[in-house]
Formats: sequence, structure tokens, C-alpha cells
Amino acid sequence: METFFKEAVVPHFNFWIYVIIMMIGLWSVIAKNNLIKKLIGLSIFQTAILLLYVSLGVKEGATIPIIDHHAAELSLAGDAAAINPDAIANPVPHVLMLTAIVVGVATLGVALALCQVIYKDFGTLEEDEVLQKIKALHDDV
Amino acid sequence: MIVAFDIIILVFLVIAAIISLSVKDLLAAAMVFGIYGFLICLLWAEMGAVDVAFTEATVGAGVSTVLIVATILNTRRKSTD
Amino acid sequence: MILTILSVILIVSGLVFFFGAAVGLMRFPDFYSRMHAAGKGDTLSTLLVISGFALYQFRDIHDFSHDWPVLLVVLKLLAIVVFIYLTSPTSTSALADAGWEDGIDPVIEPGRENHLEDDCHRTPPSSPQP
Amino acid sequence: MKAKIFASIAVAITGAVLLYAVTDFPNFGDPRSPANAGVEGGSPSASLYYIENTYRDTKVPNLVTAILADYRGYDTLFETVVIFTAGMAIFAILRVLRNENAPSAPSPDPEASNRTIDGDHHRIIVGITCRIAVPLVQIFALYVVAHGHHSPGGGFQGGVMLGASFILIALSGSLRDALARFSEASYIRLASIGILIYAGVAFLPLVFGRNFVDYGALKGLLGTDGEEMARSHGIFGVELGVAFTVMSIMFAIFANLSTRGRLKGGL
Repeated sequence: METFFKEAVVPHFNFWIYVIIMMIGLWSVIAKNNLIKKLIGLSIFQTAILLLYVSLGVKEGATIPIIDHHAAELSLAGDAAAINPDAIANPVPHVLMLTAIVVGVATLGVALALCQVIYKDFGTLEEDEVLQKIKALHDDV
Repeated sequence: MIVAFDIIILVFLVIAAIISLSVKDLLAAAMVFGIYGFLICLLWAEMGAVDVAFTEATVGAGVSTVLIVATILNTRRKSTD
Repeated sequence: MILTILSVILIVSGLVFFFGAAVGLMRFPDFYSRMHAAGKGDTLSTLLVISGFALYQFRDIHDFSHDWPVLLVVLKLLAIVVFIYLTSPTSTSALADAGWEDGIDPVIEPGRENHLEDDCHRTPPSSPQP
Repeated sequence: MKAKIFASIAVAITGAVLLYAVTDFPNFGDPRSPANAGVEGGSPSASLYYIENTYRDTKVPNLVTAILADYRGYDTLFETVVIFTAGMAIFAILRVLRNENAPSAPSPDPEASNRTIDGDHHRIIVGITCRIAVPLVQIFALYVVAHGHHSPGGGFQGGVMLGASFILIALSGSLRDALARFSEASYIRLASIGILIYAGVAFLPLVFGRNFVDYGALKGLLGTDGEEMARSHGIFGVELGVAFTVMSIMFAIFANLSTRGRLKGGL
């Protein structure tokens, strides 16, 4: 038990919590009845994935991915050791996730617009009531 | 990267996620979701991803909360679960 | 050295006011007094903490012609202070106003009358039309 | 109830599988992990190349901006197109173009004067503060767009902040005030112009016989003394296009959502 805790949990504690956050989001997407609640759960699910990606680029003791002025001048002058890659966080996951966040809010807007259209047509945002009304609609025809 | 800071924010993150999914008032859920966005922003600033933190501060805590509130005010505020 | 001590004093007193605001938020009886504690304590403590940071930055200035970028940092911090002084009381006022419109009554000592009713009339709550 | 039991079982199984997989991950904060340093004995990670050579290639100290707009410019172009498409989708889903109560529309709404700062007593404080704050927010947003080469920021952040400033006008005053400054025709036009700026800057190198998004070819056109500075200026043009599109679409989404597509009245 203790070795499991030391080898599996402690070095990956943040990944464990990301999985928990992801499970909260997934559970709410399946089990919640209100459509807005489902969308909030979906956003939480999304942030768990973004967190996983960004934390893959973290380096212990590293700074932000903006090159210092002096180091930049030295590297232009030809000093290859001026920029230490281990002291700068990995910028690639940041780039990927930065665009994903903005695309995420735009698609959240589309989903909320669909919610408003559903409310206009059925008068409710509860999933079971919407399903009942759709069924009644089919029975009429 | 500071491990103690990391753990504190992650615990608050889980609490905020559970609260925002369990309150029945959707307006309160939207507000707690804004708090969740700010906590994520703090976590990213702490991980060294300043650009991502900046984006999350404007998008997650500002615009997406406003969009959810705009939808709630045009539909219904109470939810059954 | 003096600058360090001064900035530490400013930051610590700001934290004390933050603590007061948090205690007030937990302990006060109704919405309006809680808003009061949060708004007042928050604004003052933010001023104290950020001016402490600004003073701490001044330690790095030895030679002005070489260290002028530090002054830009100080100016940015002061701009944050001005902006918070502008927006924080406004948001407190807007929240209290929204609470009044929503029908939250202040807790008033028994035997006293509520003068707020005379000054501000409530608009009837508008129900969102489907 | 059945859905909740099913959801709990499904989530438990998924979580167990994921937690089992987590034990194979590299340790948190390990600088030698495959994502950071590449596979041992294999090729090094691409991020090492970016960190070591970005400043030499583009003269941009902020690595994220440089990679976003230069090395991965093709990717970002279509991310911007996705945002534009989302705005157009909301227009298609929600926008009500016919006037529903046209006969009675010309008489002014009695509540309309109540919604502006001057008519509504309750909005004086918020309205005046926002009148002071909005120009400051917009100046800071332009600074974020233009200074993204040297500090955190860039087209996406600045664009969202510019859009948020118009949302602030709509929330503090009325949506009509915001639409008077940034009408529907102009935001749709500006969103398209943003995409066109991005695609145009990315297309120009093809004219000089180089690859798509290879801004170094613009050296002669911009009159810079090296390909690096030309790439830096190319990045700035791209960021400007992104900022225009994101600003317009953010405000478009809010305006349509808050009025159910009528663009009248508002919150």
C-alpha cells in the first residue's frame, strides 16, 4: 500500500485529480437532467483535458516561455548555451491549448443558442420533458 | 511550479466543480463556474503558462459566464436537479 | 533596508484588512452588511498590498539611467490600484442595488423603522416572458 | 434514476481505466520526459528546436506568439475559421430577421428611456464608471495585441478583451448603445476582414515563390534588413487579423444570445 502510494500517487497526484474532474464532468453529461447543467459539465470535462495537456509541458524549476533579453542577445551573438531548454517551460502545449480555449467558448455559444431554440419550441430545458414532448409530437402524426 | 500551491488550488477546483453542478439555481451555478474559471487561470499561471492563463482569465471567467447568464435570463432560472 | 521594512509593513497591514473583510463576510447577519465588509475591506487592502509591492520594486533601482524598466513596473502596479479604486466600489454598489431590486430586506434592530423604503422604490420584479 | 445508476457505472469504469493508465505517465514536472526532451535514443522533441532557435529565426522573445503565428500558422488560420464559423452558426440558428410586431413597432417603447444611463436612476453609478473604464480597457486590449511579441498576449487575448469591452457597454447601458457603436453589418464585415487579413498575409509569400505562411519572403515588400524582422512583422499582421475576427464574433455571440436573435431590448 505504501509503495503503491509512493510510486503511483505522489509523482502523479495532479493527473489523479484531473481524472477526478473529468469523471465529474462525464457523470454530469450523462446523468444531469437540465441542458445548461450538461453544458457546464461539458466545459468542466474540457478544462480537465486542457489541464492534462498543459501539465505535460511543465518542467521543475523552469520559468515562463518568454526569452530573457540578455540571453536573447547572447544567443544572437552565437553563444549556443545562452538559452537553457531545461529552464524554460515547453511552449508547444500552451500554443495548442490557447486556441482550444477560444474555440471552446465559441462552440459553447453555439450550444447555448441551440438551448434557446429548444426552449422556444418546447418551453422547457429539462431533458425528460423535452423527450416526452418529442414523443407526443410523433404520436400525433 | 510550487507543489503546495498546486495541491490547494486543485482541491478548490474539485470543490468548485461539484458545487457548480449540484446547486439548483442556475444563476448560482454560472457564478460558481466563473470561480472555477479563475481557479484554472491561477493554476495555469502557477504552471508557467502565462499566455494560457491570460486567455482563460478573459474567456473562462469573463465571456463564458456572461454567455451562460444571458441564456439563463432568456430561459428558466430553476433546474430540477 | 528601510524600503523593505516599509513594504513589509504595508503588505502585512493589507493582509490584516483582508482578514477583517473575510471575517465580516462570514459573521455579519445580512446581505448589505456583508457587501459593506467585502467592498470596503477589499478595496483598502488591495491598495495597501499593491503599494507594498510597488515600494518593494524600488529596492532594485540603483542607477536610474540603467534601471528605468523597474519604474515601468511600478507605474503598472499603480495603474492597477487606480483601476481597482474605480471598479471595486462600483461593483459593490451594483451588487447591493441588485439585491435590493431582488427583494432582500436588511436586518434591522426591532423598534427601528426602515427608511430605505422611502428613498428607493422597488421596481416590481419582471418575470421573463417565454 | 436508471440513468444515474448507468452513469455511475460507466464513469467508474472509465475512471478506473484512466487511473490505471496514469501510472505509466512520466512524473509531473520532469524535464526529461518524452514530451519535453524527446525519446531517449530517438529524435529530440520539437519543443527543444523551438526554444533554442525561435529568437534567432523570428526575433520574437515570446515563444508562444511565435509558434502560434509562424511555425503553426496554418493550424491557427483554421482555428480562426472555426471561430468565424461558430459566429455564423449562431447567426443561422438564432437570428430573427422578420419584424414580429411590425405594426406597433414605430411607437417608442416606454421602458426604452429607462434602459439608458440618463433615464434610469439606478444605472448612473455603473454607467458613468463604465464610460470611464471602457476606453481604458480598449487601450489595454490594443496594447496586448501589439505588445504580444514581448509579453504575454496576442491576437486571441486582445480580441476577447476588445469584444468584452463592447459587452460591457451593452451590460452597463443598453444593447442599443453598443450596437450604435458596433452595428451588426460592421461586426460581420470586420470578422470577414480579419480572416482575409490573416489569409492574405499568409498567401503573400506564394507570390514571391515561397511556401504558404513563410513570412520571411516579405523582406523586400516590408523593407526590413533581414528575414527575421520580416517574420516578426508578418506575425503582427496575423495577430491583427485574429484580433478582429475574435472581437467581432465574441460580441456577435453575446448580442444574439442576450436578445434571442432579435437584437432589440436586451438584458
